[in-house]
Amino acid sequence: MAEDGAAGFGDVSERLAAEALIVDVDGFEGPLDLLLTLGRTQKVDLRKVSILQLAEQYLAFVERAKQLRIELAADYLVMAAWLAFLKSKLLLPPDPTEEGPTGAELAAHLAFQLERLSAMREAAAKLMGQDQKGRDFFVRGVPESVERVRKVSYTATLMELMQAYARIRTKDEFRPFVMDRQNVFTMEQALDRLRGLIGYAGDWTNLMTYLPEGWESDPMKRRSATAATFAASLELVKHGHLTIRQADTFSPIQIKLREAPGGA
Amino acid sequence: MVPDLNNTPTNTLDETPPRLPEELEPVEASLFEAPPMAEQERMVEAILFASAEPVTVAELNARMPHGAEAAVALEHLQKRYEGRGVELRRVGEAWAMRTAPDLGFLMQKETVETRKLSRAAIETLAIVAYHQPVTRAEIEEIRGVSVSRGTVDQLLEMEWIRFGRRRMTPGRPVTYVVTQDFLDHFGLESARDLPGLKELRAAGLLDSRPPPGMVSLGELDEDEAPSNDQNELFQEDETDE
Amino acid sequence: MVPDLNNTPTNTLDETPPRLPEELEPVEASLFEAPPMAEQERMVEAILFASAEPVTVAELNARMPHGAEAAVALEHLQKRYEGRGVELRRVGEAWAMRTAPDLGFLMQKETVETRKLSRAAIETLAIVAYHQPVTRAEIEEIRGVSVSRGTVDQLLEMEWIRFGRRRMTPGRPVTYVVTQDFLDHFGLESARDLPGLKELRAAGLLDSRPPPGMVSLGELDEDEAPSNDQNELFQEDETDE
Repeated sequence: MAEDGAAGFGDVSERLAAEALIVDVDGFEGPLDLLLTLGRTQKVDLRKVSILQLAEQYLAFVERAKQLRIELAADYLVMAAWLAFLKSKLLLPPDPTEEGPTGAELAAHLAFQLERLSAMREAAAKLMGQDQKGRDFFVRGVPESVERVRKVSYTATLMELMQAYARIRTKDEFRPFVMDRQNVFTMEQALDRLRGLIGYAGDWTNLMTYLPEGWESDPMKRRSATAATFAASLELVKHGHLTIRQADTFSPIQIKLREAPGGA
Repeated sequence: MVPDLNNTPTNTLDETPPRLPEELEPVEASLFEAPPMAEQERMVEAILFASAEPVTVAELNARMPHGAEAAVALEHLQKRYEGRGVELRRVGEAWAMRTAPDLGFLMQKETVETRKLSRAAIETLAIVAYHQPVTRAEIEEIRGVSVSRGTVDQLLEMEWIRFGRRRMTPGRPVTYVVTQDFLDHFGLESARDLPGLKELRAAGLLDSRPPPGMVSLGELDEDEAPSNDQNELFQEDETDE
Repeated sequence: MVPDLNNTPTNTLDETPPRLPEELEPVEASLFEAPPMAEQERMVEAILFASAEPVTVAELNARMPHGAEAAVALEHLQKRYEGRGVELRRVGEAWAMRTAPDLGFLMQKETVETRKLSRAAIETLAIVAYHQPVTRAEIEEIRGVSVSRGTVDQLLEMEWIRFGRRRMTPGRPVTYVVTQDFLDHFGLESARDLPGLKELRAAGLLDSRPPPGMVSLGELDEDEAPSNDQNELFQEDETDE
C-alpha cells in the first residue's frame, strides 16, 4: 500500500526531497516537526493541507530511510504505523459498525496539531522579536539598593510582668542556703573580743553582756553573736582561762576569769 | 481623568484627606497627613528610577509616607514621562522605568549578552506564555516531542517561567506559567499583550483539543481545560486593573 | 542660540517639547542632519539613565548621531528635571542622573520585628512598676543582681520608664518611674492597679510553695503590698539611706 502511495507521488523530485529530509533527520524535533515540513512542501495553506497526501509523503520518507539503512528513532516508526492506519481509514469507506473516531476526525486532529505547532512557532518568533530588555530597552544603570532597616520592637504582656515580679519576690524562699556573711559573728571574732574584755571582769558576769555592740537588737545578728560568744567562752574554758556556770536550764550563763592556778 | 496638578497646585489636595484646622492639632496633622500629590509623584519617580526591578504599587505605598496613594501618583508620572527618553512601564502588577525602545541603538555599551536559548527552549517558552497554565504533557503534545528536563529547568532558572497551580486531573500534574521577569524582559504589560494572542485564540489554536478517541481524558480535563484557565487568568488580570 | 524649550514649564507635563523649526537648526553636514533638540534631549536622558558610570559630554556626543550637541541637550534636560524626584548632576567632567537627595529616606525599607523583652528587662520593669520611684541601687537590691546600663536604657528608649525625681539622699540618685506608655501598653489605669504578691499567689501566678519549715517571705511582704503602701515603703527606704 505504501508502495502504491509512493508511486502516486513518487517522482524524482519527491524522492530527492525525501532523501534531503533523511540527511536532515537529526535536525527534526520529532515526527510532528517532520510532518510540518512535509506539509509546507505542499505549498498550500496549512488549513487546506491534504492529510492523505501528507501521510503518503511521510511513508515514502520512512521507506526511503529503510532502503538507505538509516536508523530511525522509534517515534518515527510509531508515527509511520499510525499514518498507515490513518491512510487506510481515509481510503476505505467508513464502517458504521466500527467504534472510535472516523478517519476524517483523526485527520482533522492531525491537521489541527500541525497548524497549532506552526502557530506556536510563529508566536515564538514574534515573541523573540519583541523589544527585549538589555537589547532594545534598558534598566537603570546604577540601581540603588534598598537598605533594609530592621526595627526591633520589644513587647511583653502584663502576665509576664507580674510573673517576673513574683519570681523576684519569692526567689529567697527557694534560694539554696548560703551563709549571710554580714550577719555572722565568727568564733574568731568572739575570741578576740572575749580575750580583750575578760580581764576587766573580776566577778561572774552574764555571757550576754559580752555580745558586740549593735548585735543585740537584730535577732539574726544576736543569734549569731550569741552562738559565737558561747563557743568562744567554751574554748577559753578549755584552755583554762575561764570558768563557766549556769544555775539552771535556760538561766543565764555566767563566766569568770579563772585565777591563775597556783597564782602562777 | 487625571487632574492637571501643575496648574492648580492647591487642588492636588483633593486626593488627600482634608487638612485639620491648624489650631486644633498642628503637629499631629503634619505627621499623619499624606504629602501633596506633586510630592508623591516625586517620590514614586525616585523609587522607580532607583530600582532596576519593577516595583509593585503595594511596595511603593509601603515605602512612601503614610497616606500616600502611589497608584494615583503613578498615573501622573506616567503622563509626565510620555514620549521621553525614559518611559514608565507597567509590568504585571508592578511598574518600572525603562529607556524608550527606539533609542536602543544608542546603548551598545549597555547591551547585555543574553544566554542563547535553544529552539526547544524558545518554543517551550512561547507555549507556556500562550497556553498558560500548561502542563509538561500539554507542551509535549503541542511540540510533538518530549520536553527535556533541561529545557524547563533553564527557563525556570532564568525565572521566566514558574510553577502554577496543580491541574485537578489524575496525577495532579504541575502547571507552568510565565513570570513578571518574563513580562519585564519582553516589555509586556501583561500576558494579554502577547503578540498575536487574540488571533490565535480566535482561530481556536489555543484550545485544548484532545485527540479523537481520548474522550474520557478530555471529559476529566474539561473543568480545567487550558482554554478555560486562560480565560480565567486573563479575566483575573483584567479585574486586577 | 537654542531656544528655551522649557519656556512653559507648566505645560511640559502634557506634551513633549515642540520640535524645533527646521530653520533654527544648525545648518550642518548635508549628509547627516542632527536630530531635533527634543530628540537629542531624549537621547541624553536615555543614555544617562542606563549608564552605570557618569558620562562625559564628549562621550555623549560620540554616542549620539553626528551633529548632536550633547552640551545643549544636557542644559535642557537639567532644567526639565529641576525639582523632580531625579536630578541631573555633574560629577567632575561627566554627568549622571541621581535621585534627589531629599528623597534618600525612600531608599530604605523598614521591617519591624517584634521580640520578647529579655528576662532582665522585664524584671527590672516589674520592679520599677511595683516600687516606683525606685533607684538603680534599689532595683539591684531587689533583683539580687546588678542591672546593666543597657537594660535600663532599653526601657527608657521604649519609653516604658522615665526618670523620676532625685532621691534626697547622699549622692542624690535618680529614680525611675513608669510612663503613660507603659500603662497604655499593659492596659493599666495606674501602677497601683498592679496586683500585690498575695493576689498573684491567689491567682496561681506563684505556684511555688516554700519548703516546709521555712518562713514564708510572702507573709512578711504583706505589709509591703504595692497597692497599699508603696509610697510609705519608700519613704522608709529613704530614711534608711
